[in-house]
Amino acid sequence: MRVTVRLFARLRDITGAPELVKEAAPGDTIGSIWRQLVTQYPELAGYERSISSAVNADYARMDQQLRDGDEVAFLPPVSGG
Amino acid sequence: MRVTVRLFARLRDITGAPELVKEAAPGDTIGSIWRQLVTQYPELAGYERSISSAVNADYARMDQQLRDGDEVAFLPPVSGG
Amino acid sequence: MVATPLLTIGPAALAIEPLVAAIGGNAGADGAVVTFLGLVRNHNLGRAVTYLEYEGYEPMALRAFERIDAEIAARWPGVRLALHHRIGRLEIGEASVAIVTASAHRADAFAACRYAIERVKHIAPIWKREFFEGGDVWIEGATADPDDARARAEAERVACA
Amino acid sequence: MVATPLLTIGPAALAIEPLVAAIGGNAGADGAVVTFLGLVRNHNLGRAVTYLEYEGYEPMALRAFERIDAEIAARWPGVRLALHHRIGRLEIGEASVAIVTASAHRADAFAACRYAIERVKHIAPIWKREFFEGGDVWIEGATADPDDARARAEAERVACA
Repeated sequence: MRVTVRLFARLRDITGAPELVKEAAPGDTIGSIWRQLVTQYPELAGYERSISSAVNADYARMDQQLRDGDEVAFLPPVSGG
Repeated sequence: MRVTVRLFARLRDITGAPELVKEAAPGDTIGSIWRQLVTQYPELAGYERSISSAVNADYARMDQQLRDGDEVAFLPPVSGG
Repeated sequence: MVATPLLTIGPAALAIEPLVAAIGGNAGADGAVVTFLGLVRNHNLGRAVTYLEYEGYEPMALRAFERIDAEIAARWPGVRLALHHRIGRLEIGEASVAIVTASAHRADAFAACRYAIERVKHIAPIWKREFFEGGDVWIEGATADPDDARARAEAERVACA
Repeated sequence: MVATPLLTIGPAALAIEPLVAAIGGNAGADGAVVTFLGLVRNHNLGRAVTYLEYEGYEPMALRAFERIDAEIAARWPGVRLALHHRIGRLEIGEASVAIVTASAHRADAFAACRYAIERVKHIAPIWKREFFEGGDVWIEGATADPDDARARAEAERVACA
Protein backbone atom coordinates (compact mmCIF):
# COMPACT_ATOMS: atom_id res chain seq x y z
CA MET A 1 0.00 0.00 0.00
CA ARG A 2 1.01 3.62 -0.42
CA VAL A 3 0.89 6.62 1.83
CA THR A 4 1.61 10.26 1.13
CA VAL A 5 3.95 12.02 3.52
CA ARG A 6 3.63 15.79 4.07
CA LEU A 7 6.55 17.71 5.53
CA PHE A 8 6.54 21.30 6.75
CA ALA A 9 8.87 24.16 7.58
CA ARG A 10 12.37 22.97 8.40
CA LEU A 11 11.49 19.31 7.89
CA ARG A 12 10.67 20.21 4.31
CA ASP A 13 13.95 22.08 3.94
CA ILE A 14 15.85 19.01 5.21
CA THR A 15 14.14 16.57 2.87
CA GLY A 16 13.96 19.01 -0.01
CA ALA A 17 10.37 17.95 -0.74
CA PRO A 18 7.02 19.06 0.67
CA GLU A 19 5.47 15.73 -0.21
CA LEU A 20 6.78 12.20 -0.61
CA VAL A 21 5.04 8.98 -1.58
CA LYS A 22 6.10 5.96 0.48
CA GLU A 23 5.44 2.27 0.20
CA ALA A 24 4.09 0.88 3.45
CA ALA A 25 3.42 -2.65 4.64
CA PRO A 26 0.32 -3.77 6.56
CA GLY A 27 0.93 -3.00 10.24
CA ASP A 28 3.17 -0.04 9.48
CA THR A 29 2.59 2.90 11.80
CA ILE A 30 3.30 6.60 11.62
CA GLY A 31 6.42 5.76 13.64
CA SER A 32 7.65 3.27 11.04
CA ILE A 33 7.38 5.88 8.34
CA TRP A 34 9.24 8.38 10.49
CA ARG A 35 12.07 5.92 11.10
CA GLN A 36 12.36 5.29 7.36
CA LEU A 37 12.63 9.02 6.83
CA VAL A 38 15.31 9.41 9.50
CA THR A 39 17.36 6.66 7.85
CA GLN A 40 17.06 8.45 4.54
CA TYR A 41 17.61 11.98 6.00
CA PRO A 42 19.70 11.63 9.18
CA GLU A 43 19.35 15.33 9.99
CA LEU A 44 15.71 14.65 10.87
CA ALA A 45 16.85 12.70 13.95
CA GLY A 46 17.13 15.95 15.91
CA TYR A 47 13.33 16.29 15.69
CA GLU A 48 12.66 12.85 17.22
CA ARG A 49 11.34 14.30 20.50
CA SER A 50 9.71 17.49 19.26
CA ILE A 51 7.67 16.52 16.20
CA SER A 52 3.94 15.98 16.18
CA SER A 53 2.19 13.79 13.66
CA ALA A 54 -1.13 13.66 11.87
CA VAL A 55 -3.08 11.35 9.61
CA ASN A 56 -5.49 12.84 7.11
CA ALA A 57 -5.16 16.29 8.71
CA ASP A 58 -5.98 15.18 12.26
CA TYR A 59 -3.54 14.78 15.10
CA ALA A 60 -2.52 11.12 15.57
CA ARG A 61 -0.08 9.26 17.79
CA MET A 62 3.07 7.67 16.39
CA ASP A 63 1.75 4.16 17.07
CA GLN A 64 -1.30 4.62 14.84
CA GLN A 65 -1.45 2.06 12.03
CA LEU A 66 -1.76 3.31 8.50
CA ARG A 67 -4.16 2.44 5.70
CA ASP A 68 -3.68 2.62 1.97
CA GLY A 69 -3.99 6.18 0.71
CA ASP A 70 -3.48 7.86 4.09
CA GLU A 71 -1.86 11.28 4.21
CA VAL A 72 0.70 11.28 6.99
CA ALA A 73 2.11 14.61 8.19
CA PHE A 74 5.09 15.42 10.38
CA LEU A 75 4.97 18.79 12.15
CA PRO A 76 7.98 20.48 13.70
CA PRO A 77 7.21 22.69 16.73
CA VAL A 78 4.63 25.23 15.62
CA SER A 79 5.01 29.01 15.54
CA GLY A 80 1.72 30.48 14.34
CA GLY A 81 0.04 33.54 15.77
CA MET B 1 -19.29 86.35 43.67
CA ARG B 2 -21.02 83.94 41.32
CA VAL B 3 -20.49 80.31 40.46
CA THR B 4 -22.11 78.15 37.81
CA VAL B 5 -23.48 74.80 38.96
CA ARG B 6 -23.66 71.89 36.50
CA LEU B 7 -25.97 68.98 37.26
CA PHE B 8 -26.11 65.67 35.45
CA ALA B 9 -28.34 62.65 34.90
CA ARG B 10 -30.85 62.22 37.72
CA LEU B 11 -29.60 65.27 39.60
CA ARG B 12 -30.61 67.32 36.58
CA ASP B 13 -34.01 65.63 36.50
CA ILE B 14 -34.54 66.50 40.17
CA THR B 15 -33.59 70.16 39.82
CA GLY B 16 -35.14 70.51 36.39
CA ALA B 17 -32.10 72.44 35.14
CA PRO B 18 -28.75 71.34 33.73
CA GLU B 19 -27.12 74.54 34.90
CA LEU B 20 -27.80 77.03 37.72
CA VAL B 21 -26.07 80.28 38.65
CA LYS B 22 -25.54 80.71 42.39
CA GLU B 23 -24.39 83.62 44.53
CA ALA B 24 -21.54 82.55 46.78
CA ALA B 25 -19.76 84.28 49.63
CA PRO B 26 -15.97 84.33 50.17
CA GLY B 27 -15.07 81.09 51.99
CA ASP B 28 -17.93 79.15 50.46
CA THR B 29 -16.97 75.61 49.47
CA ILE B 30 -18.37 73.04 47.09
CA GLY B 31 -20.08 71.61 50.15
CA SER B 32 -21.82 74.91 50.96
CA ILE B 33 -23.25 75.04 47.46
CA TRP B 34 -24.41 71.42 47.76
CA ARG B 35 -26.18 72.16 51.07
CA GLN B 36 -27.94 75.15 49.48
CA LEU B 37 -29.12 72.90 46.68
CA VAL B 38 -30.37 70.25 49.08
CA THR B 39 -32.38 72.90 50.96
CA GLN B 40 -33.90 74.00 47.70
CA TYR B 41 -34.41 70.47 46.29
CA PRO B 42 -34.81 68.06 49.26
CA GLU B 43 -34.85 65.03 46.97
CA LEU B 44 -31.13 65.59 46.39
CA ALA B 45 -30.43 64.58 50.00
CA GLY B 46 -30.45 60.92 48.99
CA TYR B 47 -27.27 61.57 46.97
CA GLU B 48 -25.35 63.00 49.95
CA ARG B 49 -23.05 59.98 50.24
CA SER B 50 -22.75 58.94 46.60
CA ILE B 51 -22.09 62.15 44.66
CA SER B 52 -18.71 63.25 43.40
CA SER B 53 -17.85 66.87 42.74
CA ALA B 54 -15.68 68.85 40.38
CA VAL B 55 -14.52 72.40 39.86
CA ASN B 56 -13.77 73.58 36.35
CA ALA B 57 -14.02 70.03 35.01
CA ASP B 58 -11.54 68.49 37.45
CA TYR B 59 -12.37 66.31 40.41
CA ALA B 60 -12.37 68.31 43.66
CA ARG B 61 -13.20 67.56 47.30
CA MET B 62 -16.29 69.01 48.96
CA ASP B 63 -14.16 71.24 51.23
CA GLN B 64 -12.55 73.06 48.32
CA GLN B 65 -13.15 76.83 48.45
CA LEU B 66 -14.65 78.48 45.41
CA ARG B 67 -13.60 81.49 43.41
CA ASP B 68 -15.66 83.88 41.36
CA GLY B 69 -16.62 82.37 38.01
CA ASP B 70 -15.91 78.75 38.98
CA GLU B 71 -17.93 75.99 37.34
CA VAL B 72 -18.97 73.53 40.04
CA ALA B 73 -20.32 70.13 39.00
CA PHE B 74 -22.14 67.46 40.97
CA LEU B 75 -21.90 63.94 39.59
CA PRO B 76 -24.20 61.10 40.57
CA PRO B 77 -22.64 57.62 40.45
CA VAL B 78 -21.32 57.14 36.93
CA SER B 79 -22.40 54.51 34.40
CA GLY B 80 -20.30 54.98 31.28
CA GLY B 81 -18.81 52.18 29.23
CA MET C 1 -8.40 64.84 6.11
CA VAL C 2 -8.39 65.42 9.86
CA ALA C 3 -6.49 62.82 11.87
CA THR C 4 -8.58 60.73 14.28
CA PRO C 5 -7.81 61.85 17.84
CA LEU C 6 -6.86 59.13 20.32
CA LEU C 7 -9.25 60.25 23.07
CA THR C 8 -12.73 61.55 22.26
CA ILE C 9 -16.30 61.77 23.48
CA GLY C 10 -19.10 62.74 21.11
CA PRO C 11 -22.21 61.69 19.24
CA ALA C 12 -20.54 60.12 16.19
CA ALA C 13 -20.94 56.39 15.55
CA LEU C 14 -17.87 54.40 16.59
CA ALA C 15 -15.68 52.25 14.37
CA ILE C 16 -12.59 50.21 15.18
CA GLU C 17 -10.44 50.51 12.07
CA PRO C 18 -9.94 54.31 12.27
CA LEU C 19 -8.83 53.94 15.89
CA VAL C 20 -6.42 51.15 15.02
CA ALA C 21 -5.07 53.29 12.18
CA ALA C 22 -4.79 56.30 14.51
CA ILE C 23 -2.81 54.40 17.11
CA GLY C 24 -0.46 53.20 14.39
CA GLY C 25 2.03 50.36 14.54
CA ASN C 26 4.76 52.32 16.33
CA ALA C 27 6.98 52.08 13.25
CA GLY C 28 6.99 48.28 13.27
CA ALA C 29 7.67 47.82 17.01
CA ASP C 30 4.11 46.69 17.88
CA GLY C 31 3.31 43.00 17.94
CA ALA C 32 -0.18 43.15 19.45
CA VAL C 33 -3.31 45.26 19.11
CA VAL C 34 -6.30 44.55 21.35
CA THR C 35 -9.67 46.26 20.98
CA PHE C 36 -12.79 46.35 23.10
CA LEU C 37 -16.26 47.38 21.93
CA GLY C 38 -19.08 47.86 24.42
CA LEU C 39 -22.44 47.23 22.75
CA VAL C 40 -25.96 48.20 23.78
CA ARG C 41 -27.71 45.03 24.96
CA ASN C 42 -31.38 44.31 24.50
CA HIS C 43 -31.74 43.07 28.08
CA ASN C 44 -30.53 44.38 31.43
CA LEU C 45 -31.56 43.27 34.90
CA GLY C 46 -34.48 41.36 33.43
CA ARG C 47 -35.81 44.36 31.52
CA ALA C 48 -36.35 44.41 27.75
CA VAL C 49 -34.29 47.45 26.75
CA THR C 50 -35.50 49.49 23.76
CA TYR C 51 -32.62 52.00 23.57
CA LEU C 52 -30.16 53.97 25.70
CA GLU C 53 -29.27 57.62 26.04
CA TYR C 54 -25.74 58.47 27.14
CA GLU C 55 -24.92 61.83 28.66
CA GLY C 56 -21.43 63.06 29.49
CA TYR C 57 -19.76 66.03 31.09
CA GLU C 58 -17.59 66.24 28.04
CA PRO C 59 -14.55 68.33 28.98
CA MET C 60 -14.27 66.46 32.26
CA ALA C 61 -14.70 63.09 30.54
CA LEU C 62 -11.76 63.93 28.28
CA ARG C 63 -9.65 64.68 31.35
CA ALA C 64 -10.72 61.36 32.85
CA PHE C 65 -9.60 59.62 29.64
CA GLU C 66 -6.25 61.44 29.88
CA ARG C 67 -5.94 60.26 33.45
CA ILE C 68 -6.61 56.65 32.38
CA ASP C 69 -4.02 57.06 29.61
CA ALA C 70 -1.46 58.25 32.19
CA GLU C 71 -2.29 55.40 34.56
CA ILE C 72 -1.70 52.91 31.75
CA ALA C 73 1.55 54.55 30.69
CA ALA C 74 2.78 54.29 34.28
CA ARG C 75 1.65 50.68 34.80
CA TRP C 76 2.44 49.27 31.34
CA PRO C 77 5.24 51.37 29.83
CA GLY C 78 5.16 51.33 26.04
CA VAL C 79 1.45 50.53 25.71
CA ARG C 80 -0.53 53.10 23.70
CA LEU C 81 -4.25 53.78 24.14
CA ALA C 82 -7.11 55.05 21.99
CA LEU C 83 -10.50 55.52 23.67
CA HIS C 84 -13.69 56.83 22.07
CA HIS C 85 -16.96 57.10 23.98
CA ARG C 86 -20.24 57.87 22.30
CA ILE C 87 -23.05 59.98 23.78
CA GLY C 88 -26.63 60.62 22.71
CA ARG C 89 -29.24 58.06 21.72
CA LEU C 90 -27.90 54.58 21.00
CA GLU C 91 -29.88 51.73 19.53
CA ILE C 92 -29.56 48.07 20.47
CA GLY C 93 -26.33 46.60 19.07
CA GLU C 94 -24.58 49.95 18.63
CA ALA C 95 -21.22 50.56 20.27
CA SER C 96 -21.09 52.95 23.23
CA VAL C 97 -17.33 52.71 23.73
CA ALA C 98 -14.36 51.63 21.61
CA ILE C 99 -10.93 51.06 23.13
CA VAL C 100 -7.69 50.11 21.37
CA THR C 101 -4.36 49.26 22.97
CA ALA C 102 -1.14 48.53 21.12
CA SER C 103 2.06 47.07 22.47
CA ALA C 104 5.14 45.06 21.60
CA HIS C 105 3.72 42.03 23.43
CA ARG C 106 0.19 40.72 23.80
CA ALA C 107 0.04 40.35 27.59
CA ASP C 108 0.40 44.10 28.09
CA ALA C 109 -2.06 44.99 25.33
CA PHE C 110 -4.73 42.67 26.77
CA ALA C 111 -4.20 43.86 30.34
CA ALA C 112 -4.21 47.56 29.47
CA CYS C 113 -7.36 47.24 27.32
CA ARG C 114 -9.26 45.53 30.12
CA TYR C 115 -7.93 48.04 32.63
CA ALA C 116 -9.10 50.93 30.45
CA ILE C 117 -12.73 49.81 30.30
CA GLU C 118 -12.79 49.14 34.06
CA ARG C 119 -11.47 52.64 34.73
CA VAL C 120 -13.95 54.24 32.33
CA LYS C 121 -16.68 52.66 34.42
CA HIS C 122 -15.03 53.96 37.60
CA ILE C 123 -14.12 57.55 36.86
CA ALA C 124 -15.52 58.86 33.55
CA PRO C 125 -18.35 61.39 34.17
CA ILE C 126 -20.77 59.63 31.81
CA TRP C 127 -24.25 58.32 32.54
CA LYS C 128 -26.67 56.12 30.70
CA ARG C 129 -30.43 56.30 30.81
CA GLU C 130 -32.09 53.05 29.97
CA PHE C 131 -35.38 53.09 28.10
CA PHE C 132 -37.27 49.83 28.48
CA GLU C 133 -40.77 48.60 27.88
CA GLY C 134 -42.82 50.48 30.44
CA GLY C 135 -40.43 53.21 31.54
CA ASP C 136 -36.91 54.51 31.84
CA VAL C 137 -34.25 54.75 34.52
CA TRP C 138 -30.88 56.39 35.03
CA ILE C 139 -28.28 53.71 35.66
CA GLU C 140 -26.04 54.56 38.60
CA GLY C 141 -22.88 52.54 39.07
CA ALA C 142 -19.76 53.56 40.95
CA THR C 143 -19.26 56.73 42.98
CA ALA C 144 -16.57 58.38 40.88
CA ASP C 145 -13.34 58.96 42.79
CA PRO C 146 -10.07 58.98 40.85
CA ASP C 147 -8.10 58.70 44.09
CA ASP C 148 -9.87 55.54 45.26
CA ALA C 149 -6.87 53.21 45.47
CA ARG C 150 -9.03 50.16 46.12
CA ALA C 151 -10.98 50.66 42.88
CA ARG C 152 -7.77 51.12 40.94
CA ALA C 153 -6.23 48.00 42.46
CA GLU C 154 -9.37 46.04 41.56
CA ALA C 155 -9.09 47.23 37.95
CA GLU C 156 -5.48 46.05 37.87
CA ARG C 157 -6.52 42.71 39.35
CA VAL C 158 -9.19 41.95 36.74
CA ALA C 159 -6.80 43.13 34.03
CA CYS C 160 -4.69 40.12 35.02
CA ALA C 161 -1.63 42.28 35.39
CA MET D 1 -21.60 38.99 -1.75
CA VAL D 2 -20.06 35.97 -0.03
CA ALA D 3 -20.37 35.96 3.75
CA THR D 4 -17.08 36.11 5.68
CA PRO D 5 -16.44 32.72 7.26
CA LEU D 6 -15.67 32.68 10.99
CA LEU D 7 -12.60 30.44 10.74
CA THR D 8 -10.13 30.76 7.87
CA ILE D 9 -6.51 30.45 6.88
CA GLY D 10 -5.24 31.96 3.64
CA PRO D 11 -3.10 34.57 1.95
CA ALA D 12 -5.59 37.49 2.02
CA ALA D 13 -4.80 40.58 4.09
CA LEU D 14 -6.67 40.62 7.40
CA ALA D 15 -9.13 43.27 8.58
CA ILE D 16 -11.10 43.51 11.80
CA GLU D 17 -14.39 45.07 10.77
CA PRO D 18 -15.50 42.22 8.45
CA LEU D 19 -14.85 39.72 11.25
CA VAL D 20 -16.80 41.80 13.73
CA ALA D 21 -19.62 42.04 11.21
CA ALA D 22 -19.45 38.30 10.55
CA ILE D 23 -19.69 37.41 14.22
CA GLY D 24 -22.73 39.67 14.52
CA GLY D 25 -24.32 41.05 17.66
CA ASN D 26 -26.31 37.92 18.50
CA ALA D 27 -29.56 39.79 17.87
CA GLY D 28 -28.83 42.40 20.54
CA ALA D 29 -27.72 39.99 23.27
CA ASP D 30 -24.00 40.84 23.02
CA GLY D 31 -22.55 43.50 25.27
CA ALA D 32 -18.86 43.01 24.53
CA VAL D 33 -16.64 42.40 21.52
CA VAL D 34 -12.89 41.90 21.99
CA THR D 35 -10.42 41.63 19.14
CA PHE D 36 -6.77 40.69 18.92
CA LEU D 37 -4.42 41.46 16.04
CA GLY D 38 -0.97 39.93 15.91
CA LEU D 39 1.40 42.16 13.94
CA VAL D 40 4.77 41.45 12.33
CA ARG D 41 7.42 43.17 14.46
CA ASN D 42 10.59 44.71 13.10
CA HIS D 43 12.68 43.12 15.85
CA ASN D 44 12.81 39.65 17.37
CA LEU D 45 15.45 38.18 19.68
CA GLY D 46 17.74 41.10 18.92
CA ARG D 47 17.51 40.59 15.16
CA ALA D 48 16.35 43.30 12.74
CA VAL D 49 13.52 41.50 10.93
CA THR D 50 12.90 42.40 7.29
CA TYR D 51 9.79 40.26 6.68
CA LEU D 52 8.17 36.94 7.58
CA GLU D 53 6.83 34.01 5.62
CA TYR D 54 4.03 31.97 7.18
CA GLU D 55 3.31 28.44 6.08
CA GLY D 56 0.36 26.36 7.20
CA TYR D 57 -1.00 22.85 6.78
CA GLU D 58 -4.26 24.44 5.81
CA PRO D 59 -6.95 21.76 6.22
CA MET D 60 -5.41 20.69 9.51
CA ALA D 61 -5.11 24.31 10.70
CA LEU D 62 -8.83 24.75 10.10
CA ARG D 63 -9.51 21.69 12.23
CA ALA D 64 -7.28 23.14 14.95
CA PHE D 65 -9.32 26.35 14.81
CA GLU D 66 -12.52 24.30 15.13
CA ARG D 67 -11.02 22.55 18.14
CA ILE D 68 -10.19 25.91 19.75
CA ASP D 69 -13.74 27.06 19.00
CA ALA D 70 -15.12 23.97 20.74
CA GLU D 71 -12.80 24.43 23.72
CA ILE D 72 -14.05 28.00 24.11
CA ALA D 73 -17.70 26.98 23.77
CA ALA D 74 -17.17 24.43 26.54
CA ARG D 75 -15.26 26.76 28.86
CA TRP D 76 -17.19 30.01 28.21
CA PRO D 77 -20.70 29.06 27.07
CA GLY D 78 -22.27 31.75 24.91
CA VAL D 79 -18.99 33.23 23.66
CA ARG D 80 -18.62 33.24 19.87
CA LEU D 81 -15.29 33.18 18.04
CA ALA D 82 -13.93 34.36 14.69
CA LEU D 83 -10.33 33.51 13.84
CA HIS D 84 -8.44 34.33 10.65
CA HIS D 85 -4.79 33.44 10.13
CA ARG D 86 -2.78 34.72 7.22
CA ILE D 87 -0.06 32.78 5.38
CA GLY D 88 2.50 33.76 2.78
CA ARG D 89 4.86 36.71 2.85
CA LEU D 90 4.02 39.37 5.45
CA GLU D 91 5.70 42.74 5.74
CA ILE D 92 6.53 44.56 8.98
CA GLY D 93 3.37 45.93 10.60
CA GLU D 94 0.99 43.57 8.76
CA ALA D 95 -1.39 41.36 10.74
CA SER D 96 -0.70 37.63 10.81
CA VAL D 97 -3.74 36.72 12.90
CA ALA D 98 -7.06 38.38 13.72
CA ILE D 99 -9.31 37.05 16.47
CA VAL D 100 -12.74 38.32 17.52
CA THR D 101 -14.82 37.14 20.47
CA ALA D 102 -18.32 38.33 21.32
CA SER D 103 -20.27 37.77 24.49
CA ALA D 104 -22.98 39.17 26.73
CA HIS D 105 -20.34 40.27 29.26
CA ARG D 106 -16.84 41.60 28.86
CA ALA D 107 -14.99 39.25 31.23
CA ASP D 108 -15.80 36.23 29.05
CA ALA D 109 -15.01 38.01 25.79
CA PHE D 110 -11.59 39.13 27.07
CA ALA D 111 -10.73 35.71 28.52
CA ALA D 112 -11.81 33.77 25.42
CA CYS D 113 -9.90 36.08 23.06
CA ARG D 114 -6.70 35.69 25.05
CA TYR D 115 -7.26 31.94 25.31
CA ALA D 116 -7.73 31.68 21.54
CA ILE D 117 -4.37 33.26 20.67
CA GLU D 118 -2.57 31.12 23.25
CA ARG D 119 -4.12 27.98 21.76
CA VAL D 120 -3.28 29.04 18.19
CA LYS D 121 0.33 29.19 19.32
CA HIS D 122 0.01 25.75 20.94
CA ILE D 123 -1.80 23.62 18.40
CA ALA D 124 -2.25 25.28 15.00
CA PRO D 125 0.00 23.66 12.37
CA ILE D 126 1.44 26.97 11.20
CA TRP D 127 5.09 28.02 11.01
CA LYS D 128 6.85 31.29 10.44
CA ARG D 129 10.17 31.83 8.77
CA GLU D 130 11.90 34.97 9.82
CA PHE D 131 13.99 36.87 7.29
CA PHE D 132 16.44 39.21 8.96
CA GLU D 133 19.51 41.15 7.97
CA GLY D 134 22.05 38.46 7.23
CA GLY D 135 19.90 35.36 6.99
CA ASP D 136 16.67 33.56 7.77
CA VAL D 137 15.44 31.02 10.29
CA TRP D 138 12.37 28.88 10.92
CA ILE D 139 10.87 29.81 14.26
CA GLU D 140 9.99 26.74 16.31
CA GLY D 141 7.81 27.20 19.37
CA ALA D 142 5.66 24.61 21.08
CA THR D 143 5.51 20.90 20.27
CA ALA D 144 1.92 20.72 19.07
CA ASP D 145 -0.21 18.37 21.16
CA PRO D 146 -3.93 19.10 21.46
CA ASP D 147 -4.21 16.64 24.36
CA ASP D 148 -1.53 18.33 26.46
CA ALA D 149 -3.63 19.21 29.50
CA ARG D 150 -0.86 21.27 31.06
CA ALA D 151 -0.63 23.56 28.02
CA ARG D 152 -4.39 23.99 28.00
CA ALA D 153 -4.49 24.81 31.69
CA GLU D 154 -1.74 27.37 31.19
CA ALA D 155 -3.76 29.01 28.41
CA GLU D 156 -6.76 29.20 30.76
CA ARG D 157 -4.57 30.68 33.47
CA VAL D 158 -3.18 33.52 31.35
CA ALA D 159 -6.68 34.16 30.00
CA CYS D 160 -7.53 35.17 33.57
CA ALA D 161 -10.51 32.84 33.59
